[in-house]
Amino acid sequence: MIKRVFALALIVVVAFFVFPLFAGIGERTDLGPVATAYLEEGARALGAANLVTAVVVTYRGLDTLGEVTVLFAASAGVALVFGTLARRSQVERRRRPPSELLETGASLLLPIIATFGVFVFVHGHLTPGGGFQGGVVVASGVLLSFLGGTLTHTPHRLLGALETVAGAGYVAIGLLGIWLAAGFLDPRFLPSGEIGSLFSGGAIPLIYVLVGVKVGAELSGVIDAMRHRSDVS
Amino acid sequence: MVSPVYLIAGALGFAFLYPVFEAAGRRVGRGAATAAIAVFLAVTVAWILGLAAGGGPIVSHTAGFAAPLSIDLMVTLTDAVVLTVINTVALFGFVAMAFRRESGWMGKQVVLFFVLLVGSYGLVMTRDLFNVFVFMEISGIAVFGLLGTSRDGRAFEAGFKYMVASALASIFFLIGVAFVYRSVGSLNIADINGSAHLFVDGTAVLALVFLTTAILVELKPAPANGWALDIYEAADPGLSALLSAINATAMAMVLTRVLPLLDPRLLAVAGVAAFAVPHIQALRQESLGRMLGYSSVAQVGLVVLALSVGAPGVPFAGIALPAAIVLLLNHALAKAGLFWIASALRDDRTGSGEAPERAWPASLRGRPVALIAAAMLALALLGLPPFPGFWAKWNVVTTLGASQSYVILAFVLGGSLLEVVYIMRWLVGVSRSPGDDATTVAERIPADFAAPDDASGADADEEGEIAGAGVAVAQEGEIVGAGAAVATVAAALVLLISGLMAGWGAGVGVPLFIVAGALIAFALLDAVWIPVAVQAVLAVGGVGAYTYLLVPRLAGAPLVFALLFGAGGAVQMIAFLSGPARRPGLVSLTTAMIAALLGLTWADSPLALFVLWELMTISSFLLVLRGHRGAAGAFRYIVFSLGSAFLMLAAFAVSNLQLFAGGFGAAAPGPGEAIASLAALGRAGSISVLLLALAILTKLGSVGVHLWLPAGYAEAEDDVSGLLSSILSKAGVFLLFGGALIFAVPLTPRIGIDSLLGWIGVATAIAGAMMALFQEDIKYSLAYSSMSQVGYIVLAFAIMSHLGWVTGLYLSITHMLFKGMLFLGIAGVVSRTGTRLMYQMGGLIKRMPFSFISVLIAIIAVSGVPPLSGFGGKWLLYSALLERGWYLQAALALFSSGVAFLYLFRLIHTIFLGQRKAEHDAVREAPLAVLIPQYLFIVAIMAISMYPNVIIKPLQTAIEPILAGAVSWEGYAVITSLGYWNGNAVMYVTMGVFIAPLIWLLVVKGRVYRVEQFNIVYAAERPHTPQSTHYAYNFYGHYKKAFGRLTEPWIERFWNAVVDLTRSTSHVFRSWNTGNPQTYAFQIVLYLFLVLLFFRGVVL
Amino acid sequence: MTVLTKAFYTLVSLVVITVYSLLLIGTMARVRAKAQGRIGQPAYQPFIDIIKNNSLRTGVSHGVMFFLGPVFRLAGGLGTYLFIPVIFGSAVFANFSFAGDLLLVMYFIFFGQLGMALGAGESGHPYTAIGVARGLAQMTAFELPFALSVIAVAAQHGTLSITEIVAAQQGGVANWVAFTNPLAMIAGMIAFLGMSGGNPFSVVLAPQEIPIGPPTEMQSSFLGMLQTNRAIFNGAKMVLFMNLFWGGAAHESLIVAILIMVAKTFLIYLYVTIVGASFPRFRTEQSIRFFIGVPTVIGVIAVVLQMV
Amino acid sequence: MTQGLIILSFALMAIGMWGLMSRRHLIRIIIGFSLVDTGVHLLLVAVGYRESGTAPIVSDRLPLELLARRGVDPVPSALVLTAIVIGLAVTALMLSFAVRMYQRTRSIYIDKNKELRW
Repeated sequence: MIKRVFALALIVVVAFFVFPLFAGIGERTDLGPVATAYLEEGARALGAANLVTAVVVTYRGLDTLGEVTVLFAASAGVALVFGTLARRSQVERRRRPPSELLETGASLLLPIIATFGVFVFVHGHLTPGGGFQGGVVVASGVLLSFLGGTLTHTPHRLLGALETVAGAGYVAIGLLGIWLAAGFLDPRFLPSGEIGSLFSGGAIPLIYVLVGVKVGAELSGVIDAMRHRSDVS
Repeated sequence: MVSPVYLIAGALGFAFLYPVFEAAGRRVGRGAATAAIAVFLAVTVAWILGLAAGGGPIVSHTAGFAAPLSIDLMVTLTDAVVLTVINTVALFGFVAMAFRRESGWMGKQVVLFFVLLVGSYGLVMTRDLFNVFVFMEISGIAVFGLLGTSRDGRAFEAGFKYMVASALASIFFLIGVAFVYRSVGSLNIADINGSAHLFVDGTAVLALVFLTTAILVELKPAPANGWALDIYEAADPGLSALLSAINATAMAMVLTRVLPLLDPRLLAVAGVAAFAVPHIQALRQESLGRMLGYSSVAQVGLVVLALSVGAPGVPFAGIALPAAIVLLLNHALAKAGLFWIASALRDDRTGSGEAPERAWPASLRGRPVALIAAAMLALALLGLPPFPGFWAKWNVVTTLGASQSYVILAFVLGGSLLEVVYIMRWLVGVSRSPGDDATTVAERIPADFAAPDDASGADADEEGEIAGAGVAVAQEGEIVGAGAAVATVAAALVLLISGLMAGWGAGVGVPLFIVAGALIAFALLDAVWIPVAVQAVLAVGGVGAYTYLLVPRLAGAPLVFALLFGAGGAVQMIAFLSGPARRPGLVSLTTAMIAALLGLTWADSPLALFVLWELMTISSFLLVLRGHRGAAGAFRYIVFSLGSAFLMLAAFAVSNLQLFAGGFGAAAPGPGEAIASLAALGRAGSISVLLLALAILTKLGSVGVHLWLPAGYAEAEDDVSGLLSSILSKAGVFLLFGGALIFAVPLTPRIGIDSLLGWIGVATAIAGAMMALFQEDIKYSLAYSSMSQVGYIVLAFAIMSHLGWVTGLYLSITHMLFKGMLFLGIAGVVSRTGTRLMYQMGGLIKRMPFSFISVLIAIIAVSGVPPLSGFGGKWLLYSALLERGWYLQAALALFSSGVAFLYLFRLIHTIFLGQRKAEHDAVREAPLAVLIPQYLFIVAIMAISMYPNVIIKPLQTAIEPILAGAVSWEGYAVITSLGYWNGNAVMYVTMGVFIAPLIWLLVVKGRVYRVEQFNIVYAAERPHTPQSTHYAYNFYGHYKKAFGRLTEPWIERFWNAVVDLTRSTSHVFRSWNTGNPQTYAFQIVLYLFLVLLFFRGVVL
Repeated sequence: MTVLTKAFYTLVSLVVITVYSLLLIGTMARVRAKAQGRIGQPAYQPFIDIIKNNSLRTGVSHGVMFFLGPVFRLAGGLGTYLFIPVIFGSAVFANFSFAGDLLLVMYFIFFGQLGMALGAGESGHPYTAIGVARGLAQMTAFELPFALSVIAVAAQHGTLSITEIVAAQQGGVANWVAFTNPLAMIAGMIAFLGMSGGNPFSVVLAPQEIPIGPPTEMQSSFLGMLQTNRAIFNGAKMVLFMNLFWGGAAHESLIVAILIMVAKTFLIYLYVTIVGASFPRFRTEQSIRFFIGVPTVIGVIAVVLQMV
Repeated sequence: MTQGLIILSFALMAIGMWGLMSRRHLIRIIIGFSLVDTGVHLLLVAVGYRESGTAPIVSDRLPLELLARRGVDPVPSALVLTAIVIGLAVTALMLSFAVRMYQRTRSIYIDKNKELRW
């Protein structure tokens, strides 16, 4: 109890000191130099309609590569955390089977979700969304099929292969950027095309596809690890 | 040169592709991974070479755009060095983890390891603030994942806490980034650093507060770092090594990037807290991992502190950044190595447990490589020479002193001392003799009867005690895999070589290399099984040659001491010719110690002096540790010695290095200038002299700080004790004289430091003699005797007159002679009788007559009975004391010399006279090799006694330049203002009065029957046993009774109370780390709050 | 001065002190006996003892050190005596005082004690060790007031030379240290009681009073030497104290000077004897406590007075 | 608007912190963390806002020429994207650790899971 009082008191006191600092914050009309440069040059230079994507994949491509790495590491980590457990999931505990509603709904929705996911990452350079969002949507489909019982055995090898290929491919595209264009992760070794069309933005869609595949595979792996081993007691 | 981005792309690509390699077999995978790291290492080494050759930093723009638009990677020379060390540790660490016999890393573990590398590379190379965050998370998540595979189930709990804490840090970082971006409009760090003018309004404060807190929290600063320690405790030590070496190093580099934004005062405060607090907390750690963890967070705190020293706005910018980097790298290698040893040992005990046997870790004796590596790494971690950390620490400390940051200085040195305590306790634990339960700090008297009910075993028989003390020795096979061994040794070697190179760069090359060379050369001889006797001959020759070459370069007091160290050491080493053929490390350490002592005499700068001082301390510490039951004594010795060394360091730092200008080096200014420069410092000057005096007194074992001395001298091996007591104890004396007149600086107008020294000298003389009186163990008695004698030397020095100093030097020389003789004589006796307890001996005069004569002459000399040289010392001392007007001191010194007579008589009586025990009926005379040095010393003593002018006159000329004298000579007679002494005449008169009665007796004696043992007039009865007839045990019981409570061990009690207090303080501090992640979250927010207050100007 | 002359002077000096001291011992034994209501031995008894012991034809030895013990002892006594100038201004009785000052004398006292202790120790008799342990313990205790008083005297006169100390006391009784520096004298004279080993500080000799211990181990000529030494050593001590506190012995006429010496030392010894006859014996720790108590305080005051 | 959003985000973070520091249940603690995380994301977005701006995506309603004047700052949006994914990764790991802690001690409460301390 005393702990909670202290915690509350601390939060209040910090707030008391922090909130006055917001007083001077007004609306911005002008952006900073970097942002202005992006807005003025970015779309034309890279041929990507979605400037956020241009920033994410190209200008701050290293962040995104890191982000993929983080997810990759997290997925490996989750697998390792549960991997040290004895595989008692072999002795499948009797689990309540999914209801018919869930089962049918899942098989009905799965293709739609998968298609939507692919759409999201393929059109990442044009519309809001991108590799991550698409990958997550795909993974949610996988989760649904686990729940619905459509998928009983996880295709570990496939997931692993997808992860490896997508990850290595991403790095390879980055390196191609050095060799064929101006720098690491420079997408302009492919023609940038016309702004707004599907095949535009140089290698950006390619990168987003790889990211989407990788994220989908990794999150599926995480879901699988948690599903299989977390119920061991 | 290779673009930086390849390093990241390479590591990441390998991580992605690793499953492919492993699919081809585990060996292939491991091999490929090792090769990959080696390639990375090669790249970074190439960078160092390229950048050192010239040219600007290597920059890599990503995506083909320049910096503010895209993210830049950049490698400067510093970065290249740091990356090289990261790669080195990574290479060794990977070898250690992947090639171990059980649960070696594979699969996703290897992948995560490479991800961790990517994260660290990125942290070092990126120049974009948000990108820093990404790489922070990459390394963080890789660590979390690897934690999940620890053997210890508690790792999950630890990991959870770590995640909560690091999540908070990340959030703070993001908040900071958001506001920074709003203020500056760029995320490029160079832009941000250059936009200080934009940080004006509330958002700017928020930006800095959150950013600073986040970076600091990522560095795991005390007192908001409980979670970090849980990781170190629960994680696989191999992982802890990477965490401590790679992660912390990379994060510290991030701190250096944003340094211009940070307030150095804030860093200083944070650094001090982060350095000092964990050391206190670590004192009671019973888990090695956690203890090393505390040390790690503290070391990073030191780096933060060092960076604050170099921050802009502080007058001496530019020194401390390299120092901080060196500290960082030193710590990375040393700590990683220690963790690898911990991983190989699989023994998590530290030796600080509360249990009776104190839960000592298993001994590494018999595994020389592991032992040497452990010692080197521990010494490197503590920042002792010649390892790189020492040079950096010296730099930091002297800079702190020069900027008069005395409080910070005190914290740094105090914290370092605490670190010495717990690291050395562990080192002593792993390197103690098998069979040593590391509790021996005083003599042990076995009980008459075994006490079956007494389970504590305090008084149990010696053998039983050893068997029952829960002593463990690391067994063959407990070391897991060769990987850790390779890694550890490699780390130690890298540290050693870089440290020696740094020493060369710092200008203390030659004396340092001689010491290191001696150490290494003889260690190699040990390794190829060259017998000790051969080594000893080489060592005597080597020391002799060093001394011979040194002598022409020296003059004055240094010359006297060089001869004392060189000749005294060489002669006593002759004794090594006897004894077992294989005594690993003995000759190596002894020679190194003597070489360091000789080096002291021609050290031409405070740095050189201090380096050699520390080397001398370390080598002698290891010598003590070699002893059969030396662990506890060695522990006390090193703690007190390093405490003294740190005081000395403080003195050097405070007085801006002018201190020893009077004493050393041909080009040094004279004593007058030294005094003048001290006087210019005012109070700080006096205090630094006081600190120095305290340091020297501690090293000399003056009363109050003498606790290390008895066991330190007594528990060393028998033939080493003499070297320690006769030669090593003179190192402190040398500093007294080398410091010339600085101790004459008054502390306050009324109290002079010299008169304090004088009183302490007298008190030491009396206390040492009194304690020597009540020892049953001969070596303890002699050890206390040394303490007492050194007390006289201090007293003589403190007189600060020509005569006093001549006395001091004279006493130093004679003490070296007779204490060497006594210890060697005793070594011979102990080696023959197998006991050190005097009452168990007796009547040995007939068995060991040559030893008896040697001991007899020595005790006559020690007690100052004319006509031998000891009297000369006494006479000079009292004359000098009375001239100075120190009458009370003189009377007390006289009293003390009477007490000395008591214990000396007891010594010779209970060993050589009285009744011989039946089991000693067949003992033989001591080995010739032990007798030779003694008789060489006898010759010297006789010569000095007969012709005192031979020695006193040169001493006078040595002192003359500093203190002019009023001593005149008439033939062989010394004449002072008070009295006179003609050693030659006294000798002749004594011979006359001795020979005349002898002839008389021989004439009138009639027939004299030689009778056997027990044929005594004993109330008409024949005594039963020698045991009941030999009056020896508790010889001066009545004396003890007379002095009553005065003889109780008050000082021991005082220090015990200090230890208890420290331990409870430690517990209070560590209780702050409750183990609850919510508490840790609270602490982190509190930390944020404090930083906030700092920025709002509320604090400081 | 040739070596032969010096040797002759030394011999004279030694003979005088030996004969006188033996007589003194005999006399005092008789005085003590009278005080205790006995008749007592004749005053010449010590001479008889020495002659008898030296003419015994057999002896027993426990070893070389045992054999040398009495030699050491006597050498110690002789040496102590020979480093003290006995009669002020007399070449015959100046002995070898040119070789060293007061400090030499104080330390030479140890020489004989050490040798004797070692010699007796080799016999293996436990009581020798007990006696020595007591004696040495007590010695350190009375050394403290003694040292203080000697330092006070040395400080008072600014010299450690006995001859000069005596010289400074010439010219009248008022110049004696006993009156110019009474506290030093008191401390010194109390210490002298311990040094003499009479009651109440005679526990050292207790083991010798029953027919076992050193005197029975050391028989025949060994004992003879010890008895000789006792005489010389006693004489030396008394002369030393006379010189330090009681103005020494000085007169133009050597005979008168010797008589002065005799008178003064007789009184000093009488004082010891009277105290001894009046007090019971202390245990060792009691005497130690006694010496480091009042006499030491007096000595400290004497020294401090010299300092201010 | 910016100011309001920032205050809102800090309020959200405060609530999350309160949850993080006061709940005993591990999952609730993680939820608390997620709240704080979300607060930060909100803050990032708020920082990138410009008065009456719109998403920086070239489309019929926002032709290329108007982009520089009407588009909001794309950088914070990009940052927040990355931050979300990283937050997700951390949450996933936290959850799996929580599960393992529960499996080890059979207690989901934080105060039963603090074996390591001091």
